[in-house]
Amino acid sequence: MPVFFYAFAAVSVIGAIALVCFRNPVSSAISMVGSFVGLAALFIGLNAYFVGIIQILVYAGAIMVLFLFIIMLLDLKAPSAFKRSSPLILVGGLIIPFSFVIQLSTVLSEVRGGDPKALPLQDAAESFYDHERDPDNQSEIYNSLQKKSLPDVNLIGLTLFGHKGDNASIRTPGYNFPLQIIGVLLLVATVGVVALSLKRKQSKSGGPES
Amino acid sequence: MPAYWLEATVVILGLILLLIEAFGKSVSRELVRRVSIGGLAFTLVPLYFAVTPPTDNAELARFYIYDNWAVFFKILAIVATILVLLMAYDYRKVLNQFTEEPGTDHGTGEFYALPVFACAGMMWMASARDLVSIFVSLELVTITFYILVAYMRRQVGSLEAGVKYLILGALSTGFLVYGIAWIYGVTHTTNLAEIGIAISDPDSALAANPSPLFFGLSLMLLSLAFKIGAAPMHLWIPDVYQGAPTPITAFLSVGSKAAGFIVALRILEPFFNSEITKSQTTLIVLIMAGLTLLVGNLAALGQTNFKRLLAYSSIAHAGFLLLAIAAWHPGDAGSLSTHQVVSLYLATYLVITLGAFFVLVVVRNADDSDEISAFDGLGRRNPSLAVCATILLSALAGLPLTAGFIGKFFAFQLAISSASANKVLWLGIGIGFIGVAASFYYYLKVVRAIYWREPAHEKELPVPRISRFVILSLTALTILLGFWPNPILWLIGG
Amino acid sequence: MASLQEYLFISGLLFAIGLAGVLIRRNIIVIFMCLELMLSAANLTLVAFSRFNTGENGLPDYNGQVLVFFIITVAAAEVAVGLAIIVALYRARQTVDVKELTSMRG
Amino acid sequence: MTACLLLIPLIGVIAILRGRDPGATARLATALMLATGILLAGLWAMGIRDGLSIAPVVLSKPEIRLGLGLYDGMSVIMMLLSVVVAFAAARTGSCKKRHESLWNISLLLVAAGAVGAFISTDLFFFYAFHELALVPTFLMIGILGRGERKIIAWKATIYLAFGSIVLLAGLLWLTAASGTSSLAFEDLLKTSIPAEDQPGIALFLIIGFGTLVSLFPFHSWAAPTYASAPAPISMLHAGVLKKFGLYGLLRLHPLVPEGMSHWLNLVIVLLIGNILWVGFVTINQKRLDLMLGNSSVMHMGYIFLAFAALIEAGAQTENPVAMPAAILLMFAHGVTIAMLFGLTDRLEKKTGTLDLRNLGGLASHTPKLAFLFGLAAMASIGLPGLANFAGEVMVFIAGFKGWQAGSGLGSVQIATIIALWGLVISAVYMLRAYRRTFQGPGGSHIENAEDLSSKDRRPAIFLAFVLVIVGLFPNLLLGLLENSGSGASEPSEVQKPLEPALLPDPKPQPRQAMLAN
Amino acid sequence: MPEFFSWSILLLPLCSAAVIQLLLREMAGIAVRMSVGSAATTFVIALVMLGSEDRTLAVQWATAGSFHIEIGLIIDDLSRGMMIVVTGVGLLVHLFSLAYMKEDEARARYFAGLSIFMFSMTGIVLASNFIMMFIFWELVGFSSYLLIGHWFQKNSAAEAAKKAFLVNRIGDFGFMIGILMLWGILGTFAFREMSESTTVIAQNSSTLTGIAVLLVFCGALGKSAQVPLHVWLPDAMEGPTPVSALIHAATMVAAGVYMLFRLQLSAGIEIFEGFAGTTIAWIGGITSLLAALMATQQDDIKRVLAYSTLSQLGYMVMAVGLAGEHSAEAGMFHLYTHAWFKALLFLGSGAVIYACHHEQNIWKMGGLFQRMRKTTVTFAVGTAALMAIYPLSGFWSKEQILEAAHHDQPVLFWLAIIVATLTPFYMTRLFIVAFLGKGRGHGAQAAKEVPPLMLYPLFALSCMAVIAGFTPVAETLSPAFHHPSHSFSLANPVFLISLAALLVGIGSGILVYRGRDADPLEGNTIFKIFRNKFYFDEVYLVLVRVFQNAVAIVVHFLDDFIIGNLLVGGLVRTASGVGNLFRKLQSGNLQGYAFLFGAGIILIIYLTVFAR
Repeated sequence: MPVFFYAFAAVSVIGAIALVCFRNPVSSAISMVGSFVGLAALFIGLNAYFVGIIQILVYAGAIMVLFLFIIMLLDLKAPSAFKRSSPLILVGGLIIPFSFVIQLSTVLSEVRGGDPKALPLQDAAESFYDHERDPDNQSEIYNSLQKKSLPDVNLIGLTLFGHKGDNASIRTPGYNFPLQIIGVLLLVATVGVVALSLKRKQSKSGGPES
Repeated sequence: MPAYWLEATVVILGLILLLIEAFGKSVSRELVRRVSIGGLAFTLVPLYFAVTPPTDNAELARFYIYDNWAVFFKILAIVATILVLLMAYDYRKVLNQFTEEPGTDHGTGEFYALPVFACAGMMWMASARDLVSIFVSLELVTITFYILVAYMRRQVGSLEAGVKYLILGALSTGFLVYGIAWIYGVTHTTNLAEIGIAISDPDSALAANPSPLFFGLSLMLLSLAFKIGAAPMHLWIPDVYQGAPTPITAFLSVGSKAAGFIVALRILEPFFNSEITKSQTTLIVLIMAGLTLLVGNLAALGQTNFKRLLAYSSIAHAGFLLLAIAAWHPGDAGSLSTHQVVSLYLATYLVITLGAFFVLVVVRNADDSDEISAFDGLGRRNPSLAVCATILLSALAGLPLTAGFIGKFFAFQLAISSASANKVLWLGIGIGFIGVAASFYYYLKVVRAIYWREPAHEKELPVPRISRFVILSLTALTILLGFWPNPILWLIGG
Repeated sequence: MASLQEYLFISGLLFAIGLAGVLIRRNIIVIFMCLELMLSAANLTLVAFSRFNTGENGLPDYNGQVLVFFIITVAAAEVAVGLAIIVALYRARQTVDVKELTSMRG
Repeated sequence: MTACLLLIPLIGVIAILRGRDPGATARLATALMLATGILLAGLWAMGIRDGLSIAPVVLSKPEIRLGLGLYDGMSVIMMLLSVVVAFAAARTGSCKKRHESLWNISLLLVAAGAVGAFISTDLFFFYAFHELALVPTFLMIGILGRGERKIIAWKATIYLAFGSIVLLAGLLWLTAASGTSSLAFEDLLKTSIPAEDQPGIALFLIIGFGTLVSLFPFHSWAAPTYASAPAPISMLHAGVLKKFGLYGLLRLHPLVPEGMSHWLNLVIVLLIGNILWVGFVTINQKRLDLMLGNSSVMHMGYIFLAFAALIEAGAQTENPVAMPAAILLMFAHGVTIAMLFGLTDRLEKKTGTLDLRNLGGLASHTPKLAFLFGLAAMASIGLPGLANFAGEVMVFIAGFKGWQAGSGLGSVQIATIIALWGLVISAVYMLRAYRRTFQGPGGSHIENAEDLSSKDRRPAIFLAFVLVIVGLFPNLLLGLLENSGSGASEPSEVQKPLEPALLPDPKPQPRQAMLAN
Repeated sequence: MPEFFSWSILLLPLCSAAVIQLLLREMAGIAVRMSVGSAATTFVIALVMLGSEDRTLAVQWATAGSFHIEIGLIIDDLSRGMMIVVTGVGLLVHLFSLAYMKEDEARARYFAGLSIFMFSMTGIVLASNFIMMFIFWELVGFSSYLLIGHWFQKNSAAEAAKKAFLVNRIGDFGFMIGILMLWGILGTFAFREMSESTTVIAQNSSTLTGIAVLLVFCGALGKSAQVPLHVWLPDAMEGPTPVSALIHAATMVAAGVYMLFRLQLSAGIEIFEGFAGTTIAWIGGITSLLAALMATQQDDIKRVLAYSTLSQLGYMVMAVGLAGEHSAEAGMFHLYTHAWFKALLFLGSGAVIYACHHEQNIWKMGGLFQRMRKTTVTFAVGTAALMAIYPLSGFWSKEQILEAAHHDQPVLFWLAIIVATLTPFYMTRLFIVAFLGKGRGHGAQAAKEVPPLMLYPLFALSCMAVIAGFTPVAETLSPAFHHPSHSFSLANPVFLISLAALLVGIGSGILVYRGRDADPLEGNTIFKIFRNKFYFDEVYLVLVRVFQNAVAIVVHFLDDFIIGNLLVGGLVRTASGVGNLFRKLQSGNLQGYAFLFGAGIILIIYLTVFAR
C-alpha cells in the first residue's frame, strides 16, 4: 500500500508543481487534472471511494473542462499572457509556502496516533444491526460490512441525510440544513453567472454551470 | 413560528423577485425594487413572533441556534439589507450606466434580488453553530458578493474589484477549509458546542499538545479576519470598497462585516472559555486588533477618496471590535459582556456607516465623483445635508453624544477592565487610542472640505426623496442613540 | 497504507504549492486553478482525518467526508462565478494579467 | 430645572436651523441661560436643592444616567461662569451675513457643551458634553478664524483629541478599578480604588485633563488657537471650556488621592513650566492676541498650584483653602480672559492690526476701550478689588497652608514662591502690552480708530461688572461652596480638630518635657 | 463713634472714584468737586476719630471652610495719627491740584485717581491684617501707576508708570512670601492676634523668622524705594507734581515704614532683633547715603526732591530697623514731620514749575524770589525743615533718629551724619540756584506769583512744617510719638555733631553755588557718578535684557522648536509616515496582496502555535 501512496502522492505533487510552473495555461490545466487524479487515488487509498470518484468527476470532468473552455474562449495563447513574475515575487512566492510547510511539519510532529490500521469492518457491522428487523432483512450497510466491503456510499448517505430510526447507534441527524443552504448557493451562483455574462437581446440561458 | 422559517421567508422572497425579473414586463424593475424592500421590511414582523425551534429537531439543533445574538444579528442583517436596497434605489442612475445596456435598467433586476439572498445567508450565519453550516452560509454570502461587487461589468473598477475580491476571497476560503479540517481533525467534531467540550478538558491529549489545535485555529481566524476586514487580511478592503457599486460597498462594510463578527464570536467563544487556549487566543486576537487599528487609522490619514476613506475606516472599526473581543469578558451585573459590546458597536456602526454611504451616493449622483474634493463647499451647496454629514462623520470619529462614541466607549471600557488581569491588553488599548486620535484627523478632513473649502461650482445639490428621508432618520438615530443607547441593549437582551 | 502524518504532509504540501502558484503566477485563470488545488488539498486533510478519526464502531467518521462534498460543491459554484467574472473582465480589459489590475491603490 | 440650561441653547440651535434670525436667537438664548443660571444659583444659595435635577437612565448596564443637576457648589460656580461668558460671547464679534447661522449655532453648541459638562452628575455625560464642543470649535476656527486658521484648527483639534483620549482612558480605568456599576458621581465617589491602580489612573487623568487645560508641555495649541479663533469661541473656550480639565481634576481627586500624591512633584514641575516657561514665552510675544493666549496658558499654572496644594494635603478637609481658591480663580480667570479676548477682537476691528509694534496711543482716541481693556488687564495681573486677586491670594495661602513652620519649605511652597514670581512676569508682559497699545504717542494705525459703540461696550461692561462684584465680595461665590449638601465640600466640623495643628499650641510641649523628666 | 463713620472713611473715596469714573467722566467740574469733597470729609472724619477709643472692626471677605480672610479696620494711636497725615496732606494736595490741573483735559480721570489713592492709602493705614494690607498695598501701587501715567501720551510718563508698577511688583513678590511665612510661623494674619503668638516664635528658629521679616521688608523695599529697588521713584516724577507731593513724598512711599512699624508693634520688637533688623537698618542707611549723593547732582527740581525723599526714607527705614528701644517711634515721628515738609517742598516746586511754564531745570530758573515771594518763603520754610534747622519740625524727628542710631549702631550714626551734611548741601544748592540770583530761562523770567488756591495749601503746609515737631502738636497728631529722653544742649555730642554737619552742609553749599550759572562740579569724575545715579538704571537695563528678554527669546524658540516641532510635529510625522508605509503596501497589485496575506498567515501561525 505505501507504494501506491507514494506513487500517487508523487503524481499529485508533480501535477501540482507542473500546474504552477507551466507557462501555458492549457498545460497548467492539464497538469491540474493529473494532480487531481492523483488526489483522487489518495482518497481511494483512504477508503473514501465515493469522494475519490466525485473528485474525478467534478474536478477533472466539469471544472477542468470549464477552465479549458474559458482559456480557449479567451484565446490566451497570445505571448503577452505569459509574462514572468519579477524575481522578488518569485523568491517571496517560494519562501512563504516553504515556511508554511516547515510550520506544518513541526505541527505534524506533534500529531499523535496516526498509525494506519485496517478498518474492523465485520466488528463494525454489529453496530448497524437493527433489532427491529429480521436478520435477513438488514440494511445494505450491515450486509456489506458483513461481506467485508466498505459501503461508503451508503454510509455517506446515512450521514448526509440522517437516519431517524430507533437504532440508537446509527441515529444521525443528517445535513438537511446545510444542504438547503447549498441549494440556495447554487441558485445564486447560477443567477449570478447569468447576470454577469448576459448579452443584449439574448435569451437568459447559457450561463456555464457545474 | 419556528425561527428557521425566517430565512425561508427571505429566500422565498428572493425567488419571487427572480421570477418577477425573469417573466415580468419592462416595468418589473421598479416592482422588483419595491417588492424587495417591502418584503424584507415585512420579514421583521415574523421575526417578532419567531420562537426557538423545538430542540427535538436534532438535524436542525446541531446546526442552528436561535438565541439573543442570533435574533439581533438577523435584525441587523435585514435592516442593513433594506437600507442597502433603498440606497441602491437612488444609486440606479449610476448603476444603469455600467450594466449591459447603458442608460436603461435592463439587466439590473438581479442587483436588487441578490442582496436578499445575501441577507438570508447572513441570517443563517447569525444562527450557525456548526462549522459546516458556518462554512456554507458564509460561502453563500461570499459568492453573492462576488457577483454584486463585479456587477457593473462595463466599469473597469467594479470588475477589478470583483476579481480582487474573488481571488483573495477564494484564498481565504481555502484557509478556512484547511483550518476547519484541522479543527475537525483534532476535536473529531465540527459542532462548536462539542468543540468547546473537547478543548476544555484539561486531561485530554489535546491539552498536553495543543499545537495542531492552534494551527487550525489560526487558519480559521485568518479567514475570519478576511471577512471582518482585520489585518493582515484587510488588504482587499480598500480596493474592493472603492471599486464596488456604492450600495454594495455599504453592504459589505455593514452586513458582511456584522455577519463575520457574529461568526467570529461563535467560533472564538469555546476557545476563550477554555483555560488551555484562552491566553493564546487573547494574544492572537489582540495582535490582529493592534495591527488592524494601526493600518486602518494610519493609512486613512492620507486618503483623498471618500469611499476609500470609508474603507479604511471600516478596517479601523474592525480593530476596535477586535479589541473588545480580545478583552473577552462574559459580563456581570455591572458591565457588559463582549457579545453585548460587539453587538452594541455593530448596531451603532450600521446606523452611522450607512448614513455616510447615503451621503456619498447623493454626492456621487450629483457630481459623479467619490473624491473628498466632491464634498468641497457642501456646507454652502446644501447646508442641511452638510450638517447631517458632519454629524455622521463626527459619529464615525467617535465623538461623544453620537452613537459612535457608545461603541468605542464600551470597547475601551471592556479592554481596560480586562487589562488589570491581562496586562498585555494595555498595548492594544494604547494603539487604540492612537487610532482614535488619528481618526479625528481624517474624518474631520472631510468636515473641513465640507465647510472650509470653496465649492467647485455653486450648483444646488439635489437630494432624492428616499435618501433625504433615510439620511435624516439615520442622523437623528445617531444622535438619539448617542444620548440613549438603552434600546440597543433591550434588543440584545442586556 | 501510509500514516496520518504522511497524508497530512502531502496535503499540506499540495496546499503550499497551490499557495505558491497564487503568489507567483500572474495569469488570473491559473491563479484560480491554484486556488482550486488548495481547496482539494484541504479536502485531502479532511478525508485523512475522517479516515483516522474512527468512530466507536471503528469505521471512518463520515462527517468529514460529507464536509468534503460541501466543499466540492462550493468550489464548483465558486469556479462558475469566478470564471464569469474573469470573462467579463477580459471583455472589458482584454487582459487576465493581475499586474494590470492596479487602477485602485494606496 | 437644571436641564433647561441645556435645552435652551439646543432649542436655539433648532430655531436657527429653522430660519429664525441667528443673532437675535443666540442673544435671547444666552440671556435666558443667564437668567436660569442665576436663578439656580440663587435657589442653591437658599438651600433649595430638591427638584432641580433629573437623572433618567439611558443605559441600564453599566448604569448611565443623563444626570443633569447641580452636584455641588463647584458645579454651581462653573455653571455660572459658563452662562456669564456665554451671555457676553453671544454679544461679541460679528461675521459676514452668510456665516451668521453657522456662527451662532456653533456658539450655542459650544455654550451648551460647556454648561452640560458642568451640570452633568454622571461621568459619562460629564465627558461627553465637553467633547461635544470640539467640533463647532474646529469649524469656527477653520472657517472664520484669522491667520493660518486651518493649520491652527488642526493643531488644536489633534491636541484636544489627544487629551480627551488619554482622559477617556483614565476615566475608563477609573470606573473599571472602582468596580462600580453606576457612573453617577454620587455612586462613583463612594467607591474606593485599589492603591495599585491609583498612580496609573492619576497619571492618565493629569495628562488628559492637563492637555485640555494646556498644562505644560501640552500647551502649544492654546495660544495660536485663541489668537486665531473668532472672538466668541476664544471667549468660550479659554474662559469656560478649558476649565473643564481643572474641574474634572478637582472633581475626581477624592477618588485617587494617593495616586495624585504620587505625582505631586510631576504636577509641580509642570505647573512651574506653565508659569515660568510659558511666562517667558509670553513676554516675547509680538502680537496682542498671542500674548493674551499665552497669558491664559500661564495663568492655568496658578490653578494647578491650588490643585497641587490639594494633592499635598490629600483631602479637601486637610486644606480647606485649596479647592475654593482654585474654583474662585477659575471663575475669575474665565471672566477676565473672555473680556480680554472680546475687547481684543474689537480692537482689531477698529485698528486693523494687533501687532504691538504698530499700535500705540490708542487711549487718547478710544478712552472707553482703553479703560475697559485696562480693567481687564489689571484684573488678569491680579489687581485687588477684581476677582482674580481674591483667587490668586487664596491660591498662595493654600500653597502655604500645608507648611509647618520649623520644617523646610516643601515643594508646594517652593512652587508657590515661583508662582509669586510669575506675578511679576505677568505684570511685565501685560503692562508692556498695554503700554504699547494704549499709551505713548499714537501710530499710523490708530488715526481713524473709533471708540467702542455702546453695543460693543455692553458685553465688556457686563463682564467687568461681574469681575468687580466678585472681586469685592468673593464670598458671594465662595458662599455657594460653603453650604454644599453633598460632594466634595464637606461641612466644616471635620476641619475644626485640625486647628491646633495649624496653630500649634506651645504649652503642651513643655508639659510633655516635664512628664518626661 | 459709630462704625459707620469708620467704614465711611475707607469707602467714601472709593465711591468718589467709582462715581467719577463711571458717571462723571465728561463732567469734570462736578467730578473735581466730588473728589475734593470726599477728601475734605475724610479729613474731618480723621480729625473726629482722633478722640475715639481703640477698636477693631472686621467683616469676612473670603471664606473657605474654617479659613477666613477678613477686611477689618484697626483703630489705634498709630492709625489715627497716620490718617491725619494721609487725609491732611491729601486734602491740601487736592486743593492744590484744583489750580494746578485746571487746564488739564483729563481732570476727571486725575481726580478719580487721587480718590482711588486716598481709598487705598486709608486701607493700608487701617488694615487689620496682613492680607488686607497686601490688598491695599497693591491698590496704592495701582493708583500710583495711574497717576504717574496720567500724561500717558508721553513715552517717558508711560514708561515711568510701568517701571514703578513693575519694581513694586518685585518688592511685593518678597512681601507676599514674607506674609505667608509669617503666617506659617505666627499662625495668623491679623495684627491683633500676633502678640498672642509671639511665644511661637521662640520655638521656631529665629533664622526663619528673620528671613520672613526680611521678605516682608522686601515690600517696603519696593514701596519705600530702598536700594536696590529705588529706581522707580525718581522716574515717577513724570507724574503731575501734586501727585509727587502726595504719593511719592508724603504718604505712599512712607507706607513701607508704616508697615514695618505696624509689624513691630504687633508681633513685638523681638522679631526685628538679630540679622533681620541689622540688614534693614543698613539698607536704610545705605539708601539714605546713596540718595543724598545722587541728589547733589540733579538738575531737575523734582528729581532733587525725589532723591531727597529717598534719602529721608532711608533714614526712617534705618530707624525702624535699628530695633532699639524707641528707634522705630523716631522713624515714625520722622515720617510724620517729613510728610508735611516734603509735601510742602513738592507743592512749592509744583508752584514754581507752574509759574515757569513747566520748566523743571533749576539752572534755567533763578531769581524767582523777586517774582514770587510768597512761594519762595514757603519753599524756604520747607527747605529749612528738611535741613533740620531748629526749631522746625524736621529738626526734632531727625535728632531722635540720630540719637537712636548713636545708641544702637555707631557706624550707622556716622553714616547718618554724612547724610545730614549732604542734605543741607544739596538743598542749599537747590534754593540758591532756583530762587536766588537772576532768571536764566524764559520761563523763569516770565514767572509770576501763583493763584491763591495754590498758595493756601502752601501756607497750611508751611505752618505744619514749622509746628509739627513741637511736643504738644506731635503728641496729638503723630502716629507714634515718644518723648525724647535726650536734651538738645551743646553737651550732647549727638546734637553737637549734627549741628556741625548742618553748618558744614549749608556753608559748602553757599560756597560752591553762590552766583553760579552752571554746576561747577559737573565735570568732576566722582560727581559724574552721582549725576548718573551710580549707573543703577544702566545696570538694570542690562540685567533685564539678559535675564528677561534673552531668556524669553530663548525659551520662546525652544517652545516652538522642541515642543511644537520636534515633539508634536515628530509624532504627527511618524503617524503619517507609518500611514504612508501602509499605503505603499496597498499597491493595488493582487500578487502583492496575496504575498502579504501569505506573510501574515505565516506570522499569525508562528505567533499562535510557536510563540507560546
